[in-house]
Amino acid sequence: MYLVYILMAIGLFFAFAGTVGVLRMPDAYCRMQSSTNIATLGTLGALLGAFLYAIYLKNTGMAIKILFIAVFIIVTNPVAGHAICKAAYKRGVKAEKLTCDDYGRDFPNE
Amino acid sequence: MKPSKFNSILSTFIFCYLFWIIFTWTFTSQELITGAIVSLLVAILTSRFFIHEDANYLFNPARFLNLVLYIFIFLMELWKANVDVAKRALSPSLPVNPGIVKVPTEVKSEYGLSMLANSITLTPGTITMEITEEDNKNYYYIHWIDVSEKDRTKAGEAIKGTLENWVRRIWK
Amino acid sequence: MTQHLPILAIISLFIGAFIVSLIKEKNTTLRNTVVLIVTFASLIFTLMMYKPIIEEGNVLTYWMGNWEPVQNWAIGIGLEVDQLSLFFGLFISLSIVLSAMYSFKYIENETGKDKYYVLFLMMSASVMGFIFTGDLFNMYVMIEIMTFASVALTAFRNNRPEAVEAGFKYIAIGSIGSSLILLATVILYAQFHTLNLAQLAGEMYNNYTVASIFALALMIVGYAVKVFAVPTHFVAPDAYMAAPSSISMLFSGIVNKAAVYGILRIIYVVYQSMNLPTMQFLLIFWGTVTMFVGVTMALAQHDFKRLLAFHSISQIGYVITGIGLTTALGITGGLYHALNHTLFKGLLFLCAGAVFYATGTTDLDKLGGLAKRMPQTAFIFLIGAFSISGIPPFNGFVSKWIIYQATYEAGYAPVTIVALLVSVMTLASFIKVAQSAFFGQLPKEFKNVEEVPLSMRVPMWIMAILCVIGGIVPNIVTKYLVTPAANAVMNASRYVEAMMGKEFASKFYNNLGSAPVIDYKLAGYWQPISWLILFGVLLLAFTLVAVLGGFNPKHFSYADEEDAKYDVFFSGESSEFSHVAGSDLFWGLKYQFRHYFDFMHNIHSGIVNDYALSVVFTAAVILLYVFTFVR
Amino acid sequence: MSKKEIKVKNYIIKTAADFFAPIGLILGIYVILHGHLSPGGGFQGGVLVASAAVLIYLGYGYEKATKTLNVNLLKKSESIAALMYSFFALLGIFYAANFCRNVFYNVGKPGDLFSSGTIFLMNFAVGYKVLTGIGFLILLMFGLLNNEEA
Amino acid sequence: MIGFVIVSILYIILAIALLYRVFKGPHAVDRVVAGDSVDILTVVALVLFSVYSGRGIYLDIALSIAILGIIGTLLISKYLEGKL
Amino acid sequence: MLLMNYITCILLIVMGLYTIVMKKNLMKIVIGMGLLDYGINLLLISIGFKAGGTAPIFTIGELKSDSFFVDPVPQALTLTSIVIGACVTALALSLVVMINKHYGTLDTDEVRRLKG
Repeated sequence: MYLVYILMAIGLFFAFAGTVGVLRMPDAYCRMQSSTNIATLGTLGALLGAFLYAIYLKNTGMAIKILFIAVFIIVTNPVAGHAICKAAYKRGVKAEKLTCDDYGRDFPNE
Repeated sequence: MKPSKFNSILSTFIFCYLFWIIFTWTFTSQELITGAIVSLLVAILTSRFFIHEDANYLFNPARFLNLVLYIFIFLMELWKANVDVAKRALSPSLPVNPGIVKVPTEVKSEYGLSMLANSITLTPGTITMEITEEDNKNYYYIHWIDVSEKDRTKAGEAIKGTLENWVRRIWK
Repeated sequence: MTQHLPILAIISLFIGAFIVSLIKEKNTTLRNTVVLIVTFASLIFTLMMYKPIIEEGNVLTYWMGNWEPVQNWAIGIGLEVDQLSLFFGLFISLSIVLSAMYSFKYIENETGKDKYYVLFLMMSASVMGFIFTGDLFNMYVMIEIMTFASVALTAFRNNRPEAVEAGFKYIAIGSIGSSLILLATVILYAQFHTLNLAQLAGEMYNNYTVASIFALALMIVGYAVKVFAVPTHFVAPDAYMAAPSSISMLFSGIVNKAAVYGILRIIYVVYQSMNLPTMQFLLIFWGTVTMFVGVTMALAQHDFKRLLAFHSISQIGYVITGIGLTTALGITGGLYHALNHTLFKGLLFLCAGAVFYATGTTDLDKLGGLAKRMPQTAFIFLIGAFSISGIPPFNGFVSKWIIYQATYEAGYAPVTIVALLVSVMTLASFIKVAQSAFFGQLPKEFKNVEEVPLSMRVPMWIMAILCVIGGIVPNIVTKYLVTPAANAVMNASRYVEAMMGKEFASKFYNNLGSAPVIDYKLAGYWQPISWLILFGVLLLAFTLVAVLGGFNPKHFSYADEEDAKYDVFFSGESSEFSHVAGSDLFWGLKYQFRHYFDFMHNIHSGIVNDYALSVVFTAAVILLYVFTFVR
Repeated sequence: MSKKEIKVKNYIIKTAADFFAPIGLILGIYVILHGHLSPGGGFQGGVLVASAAVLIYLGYGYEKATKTLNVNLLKKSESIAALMYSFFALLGIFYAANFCRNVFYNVGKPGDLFSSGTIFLMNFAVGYKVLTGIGFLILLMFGLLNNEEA
Repeated sequence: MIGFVIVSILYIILAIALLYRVFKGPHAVDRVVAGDSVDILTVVALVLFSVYSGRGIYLDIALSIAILGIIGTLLISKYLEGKL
Repeated sequence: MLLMNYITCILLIVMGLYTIVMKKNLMKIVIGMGLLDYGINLLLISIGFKAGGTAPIFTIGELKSDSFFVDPVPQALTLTSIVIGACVTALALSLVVMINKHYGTLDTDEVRRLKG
């Protein structure tokens, strides 16, 4: 039982950190980095907590579904992140003080 | 190697049927039979998309085991990276040092490439922007929140860690 | 079998729509056959309901899926057909058949014929569903499908920019209207937890709350948008003008009528013990403004179909005035005028379509002299024009006369005067159309136009004959069609009783009285037979004079020939083309009232925001009015 | 400008489309068929299935998507589905009851897949109609966009 | 098990905080990123609420959002890329 | 809590009407139509709500003896209304595309060939 609470607390913490990151980070790319933070541990924690609780209730169907929701979120989110990042770059969104920019060197924006 | 039609449909069918069972989660005969019919239809429709090279990749037990192990290792990596980024986001001075680096990789197959790319994207702090091919070698372009190494190979090791080897064990 | 008739009348059209979309576009014969069969089936199903409903006076209720009311609580969707519904249903299904027949040739050269028929049948089916349903939300759904199909049909000739523009304006304004109706439905559901019209009427009887009055106002504005009453009418001329003529006919014939039906149901059945005099004043005022603005705008138009569209608005003004009177005579007049309007306005739109089919334009400035090349169309057009402007032996006169008398009797003498004036102006504008499209000189480029094909003339002739019949034997028409419908309007308790059972309806005692069978000997000096005799005598005299006086039709010939000096309306030059164009005929009148016309032109700005603003403004005014005067 | 030839590979979105197309289809059909037992029903499931078409479009582009999904066939089957719905509704009249009557309603016990008579079939018809209709709409709109560019 | 409700409400509060970025975001990309995160947080809140109320049917909805949330983001990013 | 819903609905409806009346871009007018729809849909859903009620779907084993449903009718109505709204939006958008093709602009002040 305590494990469930701990997991949920972890999830909340990371979701909170991610939210703060999205709100605070200087440019769009760094915000994306932070948003993956939300998507991974922020959700995983809470979903695993719910999963354990569902097992504790002996509700197997529910537990399996929760697990697969977690899997789907984890699998879909990077695809979206990748697509949006690429789109941002193609769109010419300004990035703050890039240390190095291999991509811009190889694919100059016309 | 071109996958044979029957094998690809069969593996897609099993994949679909698994999901049907998960969605319904009631084991009456009606549900199971309907699910079989539906999965067969879906398998015939989508097998040409779903199967890329090898029709029975996951039926190889070693690969399957690797996949399961990979999940745990990946979770470890995830934990580390998450803590790191959370620290950065919450610290008052926002210590970021972003950049886009080009990283070579050894993975060849489509599923493997995108799996590794997704794993990289999922670990906070890095996002794959593009996969390209130069001289029969694949490269990732990765946006990295804290560029500590500008050299390609070293940066690649810092980012990919041990993940690449695991991915290569699952896919080609 | 009898109980299934309403649903069959609706579903046959829907099934026809789905079958038509399966047929290949090139297969014209099969598609036309299916359309004809389906529309005829719907007409026959509707006609079969005539005997049990109008003649025997039953009210037919039908519960979808046998979900009948439990403990006086309607839980299912019900269809209910009483005399009023059937009255509307009859002429609507008739005009659907005629329009379908007309479209076969008319639409021949367009692309996307299959889509045309699918949308056509969808629109017809939704109108039939709207008329026969007994459920508030179903009414919303049907009117929304109707708007949807109408918009798609308006934009049917999508290679013309005007059509697409009109379609967009129509959908923007129409969706505001439907949203208002939906909002009112929601509020009523929240109040009374039912959607059935009959049960709503019972629950609401003498039990009005602020919210239900709010809903009434929203509902009236919503249907007014659909009926194109004046401050919300801006989109109507655009839509009527851009749509194919067979569809314009349906717009004025059935879409408008469906909205009129909605207003009737809401005011007389659902809110039947509403504080009637104030609602009466609102509707009469609104109708009068509508008819006046419509006709004056029509005087200034120089496009055939746009002019007809403004006339349509004006005639709907008569209908609204009639049904707003709440007296038996007024409702009879309003309903009769609705029927007549469907006939003669459909006829006129079909004539416009015939002109378009033959010449490729409807601009009155370019047309002229078509009577020589298209004599039948010209003749039919004259019948329609006489009907709409209330010339005696035609049906328009009868219904207008009833409305004049009803308004005068109810103490609204100024309305009577305005209505008469509007009638005169209608005649004036149709003189303009007749003069510039069918008489005068024939332009050279239309020298080779030919009469439209038979399948287009047949519907026109049918409607023309019905117009004449409606004018010659009004007694029969009123007795067997209009009066039962008016009776059904006046006695809402029968509607409730048939739907919810006697026990539930026992709350109702206020039968407003039954509509009288109108005897035209008492009601004014309208004697159809004597007028007919007069007409015949005049015709005989004209023929005699023509024959004895050596009248030679060969004098009428083309402008570029030698003996063309009698051709021209008032000038003798044979060499020039001196046709009086449509926009010039009333320039003196227009100059005198130029401030008014300038104002009206500025209001019809063509900007969709302004149109939407006028709808919102109307809603605000009506809300204010209803809250001030209706308790 | 780079000297070496660099091939861009859109593997990520493509593989995602490959991976999720069967899952989306299965989920959609599950929602359609369990319309009487769980939230959802014909419309929602139909939309879910149609989203698989979007995924294929995203992964492979318009050409491949139209090659896989025959637009004309979609259009036809939409009308067929509507006819199916009308037929199931008319079954009520054939069984001497009213329109839309659920005629086989007492088959099976509650909770089973085939326990609701015609509602199941009607759900299926609606789902079929919606998935073909929305799929058709989506392809039509993307086709419009592609033509705009060309 | 009231803790689940509290946690799901906290998640919703985080989602509402993210709406600030959706509204303000200097570029469309920021809005999309924040919207995506809102999507995911909503799924989590839905799952937690479902577990709390013990009804599996809410999970179906969460499942659909989880699978379909990607499509909107992908479409918008394709549009921004100019390749739609 | 429910009052919040009603306020939001009215806000959405007013925003929708404002957008239709004031914005000079055809796309924004379509968005305004959508807003109007959503406001009404939200209202429709809210009126069926009962405090403590659960979703009106009967599943075996998940319901306790004291659980009760919210009103299912508004939910069905909302679904219908959403479907209709989606169709209207699709049609309006296609018309906007056509207008853009013919007129080359989306400004309502330019799209006024029919007037008077």
